[in-house]
Amino acid sequence: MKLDVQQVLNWLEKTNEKIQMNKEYLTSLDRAIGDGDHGINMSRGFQEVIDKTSTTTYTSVSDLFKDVAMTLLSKVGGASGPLYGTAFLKMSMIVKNREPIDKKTLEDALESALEGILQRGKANLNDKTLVDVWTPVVDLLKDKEVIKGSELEEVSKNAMESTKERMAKKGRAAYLKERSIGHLDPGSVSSYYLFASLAEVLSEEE
Amino acid sequence: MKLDVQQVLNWLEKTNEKIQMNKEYLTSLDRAIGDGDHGINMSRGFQEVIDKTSTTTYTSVSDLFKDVAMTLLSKVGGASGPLYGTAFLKMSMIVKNREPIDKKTLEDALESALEGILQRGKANLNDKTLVDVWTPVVDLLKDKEVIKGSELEEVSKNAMESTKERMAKKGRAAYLKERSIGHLDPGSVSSYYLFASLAEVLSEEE
Amino acid sequence: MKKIINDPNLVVQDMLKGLVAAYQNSLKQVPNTTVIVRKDAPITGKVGLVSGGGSGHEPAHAGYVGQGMLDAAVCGEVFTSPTPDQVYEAIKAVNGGAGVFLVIKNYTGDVMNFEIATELAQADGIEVEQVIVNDDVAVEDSSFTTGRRGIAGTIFVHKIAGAKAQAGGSLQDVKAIAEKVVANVRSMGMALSPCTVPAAGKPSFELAENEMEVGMGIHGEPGTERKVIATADEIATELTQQVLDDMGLNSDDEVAVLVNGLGSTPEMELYIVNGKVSEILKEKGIHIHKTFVGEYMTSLEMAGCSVTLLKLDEELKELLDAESKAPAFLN
Amino acid sequence: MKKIINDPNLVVQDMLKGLVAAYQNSLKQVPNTTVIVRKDAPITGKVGLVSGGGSGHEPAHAGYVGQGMLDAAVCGEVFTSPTPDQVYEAIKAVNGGAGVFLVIKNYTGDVMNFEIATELAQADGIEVEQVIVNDDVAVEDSSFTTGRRGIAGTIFVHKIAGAKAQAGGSLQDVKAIAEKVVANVRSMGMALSPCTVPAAGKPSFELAENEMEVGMGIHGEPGTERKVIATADEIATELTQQVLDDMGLNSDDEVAVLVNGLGSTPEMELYIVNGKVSEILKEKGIHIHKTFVGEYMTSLEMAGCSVTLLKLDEELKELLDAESKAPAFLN
Ligand SMILES: Nc1ncnc2c1ncn2[C@@H]1O[C@H](COP(=O)(O)OP(=O)(O)O)[C@@H](O)[C@H]1O
Ligand SMILES: Nc1ncnc2c1ncn2[C@@H]1O[C@H](COP(=O)(O)OP(=O)(O)O)[C@@H](O)[C@H]1O
Ligand SMILES: [Mg+2]
Ligand SMILES: [Mg+2]
Ligand SMILES: [Mg+2]
Ligand SMILES: [Mg+2]
Repeated sequence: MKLDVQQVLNWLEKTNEKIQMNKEYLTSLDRAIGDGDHGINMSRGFQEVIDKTSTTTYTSVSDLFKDVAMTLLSKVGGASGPLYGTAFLKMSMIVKNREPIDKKTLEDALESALEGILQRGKANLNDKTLVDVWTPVVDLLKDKEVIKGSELEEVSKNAMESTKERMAKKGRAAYLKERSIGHLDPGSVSSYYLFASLAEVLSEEE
Repeated sequence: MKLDVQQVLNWLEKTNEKIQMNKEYLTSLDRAIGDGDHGINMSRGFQEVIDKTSTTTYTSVSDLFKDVAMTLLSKVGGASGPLYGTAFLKMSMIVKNREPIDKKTLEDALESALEGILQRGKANLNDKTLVDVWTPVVDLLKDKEVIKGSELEEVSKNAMESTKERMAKKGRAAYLKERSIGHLDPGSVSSYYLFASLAEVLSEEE
Repeated sequence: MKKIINDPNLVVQDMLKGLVAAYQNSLKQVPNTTVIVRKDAPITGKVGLVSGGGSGHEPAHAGYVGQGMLDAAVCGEVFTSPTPDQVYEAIKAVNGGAGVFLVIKNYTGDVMNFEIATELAQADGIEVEQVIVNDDVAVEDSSFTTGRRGIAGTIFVHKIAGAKAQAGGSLQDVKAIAEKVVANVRSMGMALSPCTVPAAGKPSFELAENEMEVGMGIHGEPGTERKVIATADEIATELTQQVLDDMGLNSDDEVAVLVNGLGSTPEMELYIVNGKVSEILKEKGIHIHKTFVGEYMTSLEMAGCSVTLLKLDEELKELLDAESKAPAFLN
Repeated sequence: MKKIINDPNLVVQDMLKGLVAAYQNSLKQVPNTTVIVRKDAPITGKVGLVSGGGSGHEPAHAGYVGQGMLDAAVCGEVFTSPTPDQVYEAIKAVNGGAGVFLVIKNYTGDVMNFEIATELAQADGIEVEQVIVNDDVAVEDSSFTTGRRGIAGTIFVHKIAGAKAQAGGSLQDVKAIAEKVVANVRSMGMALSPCTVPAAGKPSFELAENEMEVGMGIHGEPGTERKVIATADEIATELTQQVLDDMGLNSDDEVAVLVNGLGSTPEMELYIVNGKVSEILKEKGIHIHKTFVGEYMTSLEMAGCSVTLLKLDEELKELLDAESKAPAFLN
């Protein structure tokens, strides 16, 4: 596999489409166990990402990731803004001078992104946050020699769905304790959209 | 006809019963073109009247009317409190030393009460206030040599119903201008209960 | 109807208990009445200022009792004028020998009940004067009818007459300045949703999801007109324009602005309205001396707002800016 | 959803316009930001105090900007923590050389965004310290989870840290006193009805006509428990008792009380609640130094209230009573 600027733009666009299409859905998930703004936050942020990246010419994925990071950091707010922003910032640093991105670079980038998320948010695995999706995705990349779109889709989807049965320990849903069980974690769903979109890009290439 | 303390107590009790039974109705009339408290105000006031007069021994109707006046003045509030209070205060003054009350004394008492209402409230006939009920009642008494319960009931009822088609010029309903047309005036309905109760007392005696 | 209350018939009594507990250092209740007075009342030689009306308009009126504003507030049942005996108690409690001044909002009930109290007090030899506030331009100004209502503009009467009395003004001085405020203050309101009187248990009126009521009073009475809901800018423009039309302000005139919330409208929305109000005034060259945004005269949990303008001169400005220690109008 | 707004996506921007217009003599907006600062910021030699969070809690936080309280408030989207760049702008705007102090409510988003801003400012050589407010006893105090939320008690942190900074306290002094307030302040809230975020257009949760939500936050999040609606006295007792259980106050201790309205609860009802709160405290021999009743930290048009107690000593009392010229906390 190889990811160049064009393919990453494609990834971002697919992610944005899913988020815009599911804005209401994400918001309603957050309404159940949070404060009902995750869809609004993510749609505002990713629309800005597309507005920015579609009007800028990039010569490297690193620069592109950096713009994504800064846009998310300054337009999303809430808990998800700094987390997604940090993730893309870390990826920007890792992929620098390693372009186009191969499987190992992607693995390193996502691993570094997850570390950033963990450091920033201080959540543990199974706290019912987007960490619960990022962790198995990184594990998948580490486990496999080659990464298939369909596998990535499946793993991230299962991970997202598994948040339903958990009790939240971090984020707003934690205030609900037992009452948080039985609801999907909104941030895990938006992370699933991110990885499902990446999976589509990978599949197109396969 | 003759009205003594016992009959006036009877009159007050019948009035109170009608008001308590129609508390919601009076309030809903006031909700349509006023501030939705006429039933609450009248029921609070007349309950206090009964509480007071049923536990006091009266030797004159004048004293009884005075207690009714003071109770209404201090318990009803709003526009109806001072008006009904003033009416009973005037009646108390007129009937003094003219007991038991004969037809002429009743006529003088109600006329003086109406004058008090007009002076206090500065409404004119057909302004869609309780004056529209008191005026024809006083006129009836002045016109007739003897006063029949059924006539009193009929005149006060018609007068009350006639307020429906008028546009309010005084009281809260006046703010609604044309929109006040088509609704009964709540104070006219409570005044109708007062006179319908008096009519019943007169009929019992006939 | 959902309310944080105990007995719907005891809301006024319960409220006064909590109010006095909150401001025990500055306010007291006249025993066995619904009258709230300054703790140091009566003040010898100072004109006593009394206002009041039905309850449900909090912080009006008890929140405006304090040094520099009212000496007493008489609290009636919810949306029901207080009775004459209560007003009479207030007059007696604040009479410091320099006379007592009544601020009455122009509602038939208030006018009559305060008038009877005046008669009672005058019979005792207490000098009593009054002003009748009628700032609501939504209602026709006519001598053939009840005339205009008193709404949020009343706050400015409390503030300015209060400052005058505090500064040692005579009863006639206080009356003169109160009349000056009344002559220069105009308001207009609107609502998005009704309110529910606790003892009634039902909303005062019904509005569809796309409707608003323009020309609202503060008692849950229907407004003067029902319309399709508009944007904040349109609402602000309509209210301000109606007030301006009635005032005839000129460029370079100075005003105080009050954007008043009726109960459940978030302060965020009141600020949005104020943004447009101030823009309109600026365009007309009218100078804004001071702006007040918040809940000053409410109608229980009604959603909506009113816009009040007070035309100022040097005298009114000075009195408006004078110190006040009333809990709801610290200045 | 009925709101007095223009574009649901522009409510914060429109609000700030109206806010600055209202308080143009004392506040200004940092151009092209959602940061409101004292007009005289930065003040050389004074610690700059910055708070902020999502909008929709008005008068928090911009209403607390003013002499004796905050130097800046950063206004995020409705119920959404402001972004690091905005917080960074605020820090720069109030940095008078004595360092900048951040008051952060304990929400994951706020903590992370403020932290990133701190890193940016520190890279510029600005000294930055912070306190994290977590007064909500409805939530478990645990280091394994997000922990307790910051709610209405935050106002006392603003007031007291603000007074300390105004009095010339160093960055470490301000941090120490803020931590002292946080250690001594506890709150608990409840709601009768949800609120609607303008851009979402739907209520945050649903409650039946006979239900209330106990342990409410201030973002329309569901509370910790749903119950059958109770009387004001029962509600006041439950909230106060939970706060007391967590504080361990003794007879003769002194407190400040804040009965805070969440948006659409009439002030009348807040006073009814306060009546019971003060009765409970009196019974326990706890002395009430000062009581605040009103809307200090709202959740748009949510109906409900919270009870906050702050345990006082002489130092805290003096700072609480110190002058403040913030529009929403004139003292
Ligand atoms: N400490 C944390 N670590 C990782 N992810 C978190 C943490 N706190 C919250 N999240 C994620 O953020 C999501 C909520 O984002 P959003 O609704 O945009 O922000 P907010 O909670 O501030 O309203 C949650 O669903 C969760 O996945
Ligand atoms: N000026 C007036 N003269 C005579 N009756 C009046 C006047 N104003 C109001 N009323 C009567 O009072 C009634 C309203 O009483 P109520 O609802 O108890 O008081 P309020 O209007 O103060 O709420 C009206 O229906 C009307 O009959
Ligand atoms: Mg959220
Ligand atoms: Mg009425
Ligand atoms: Mg009334
Ligand atoms: Mg949020």
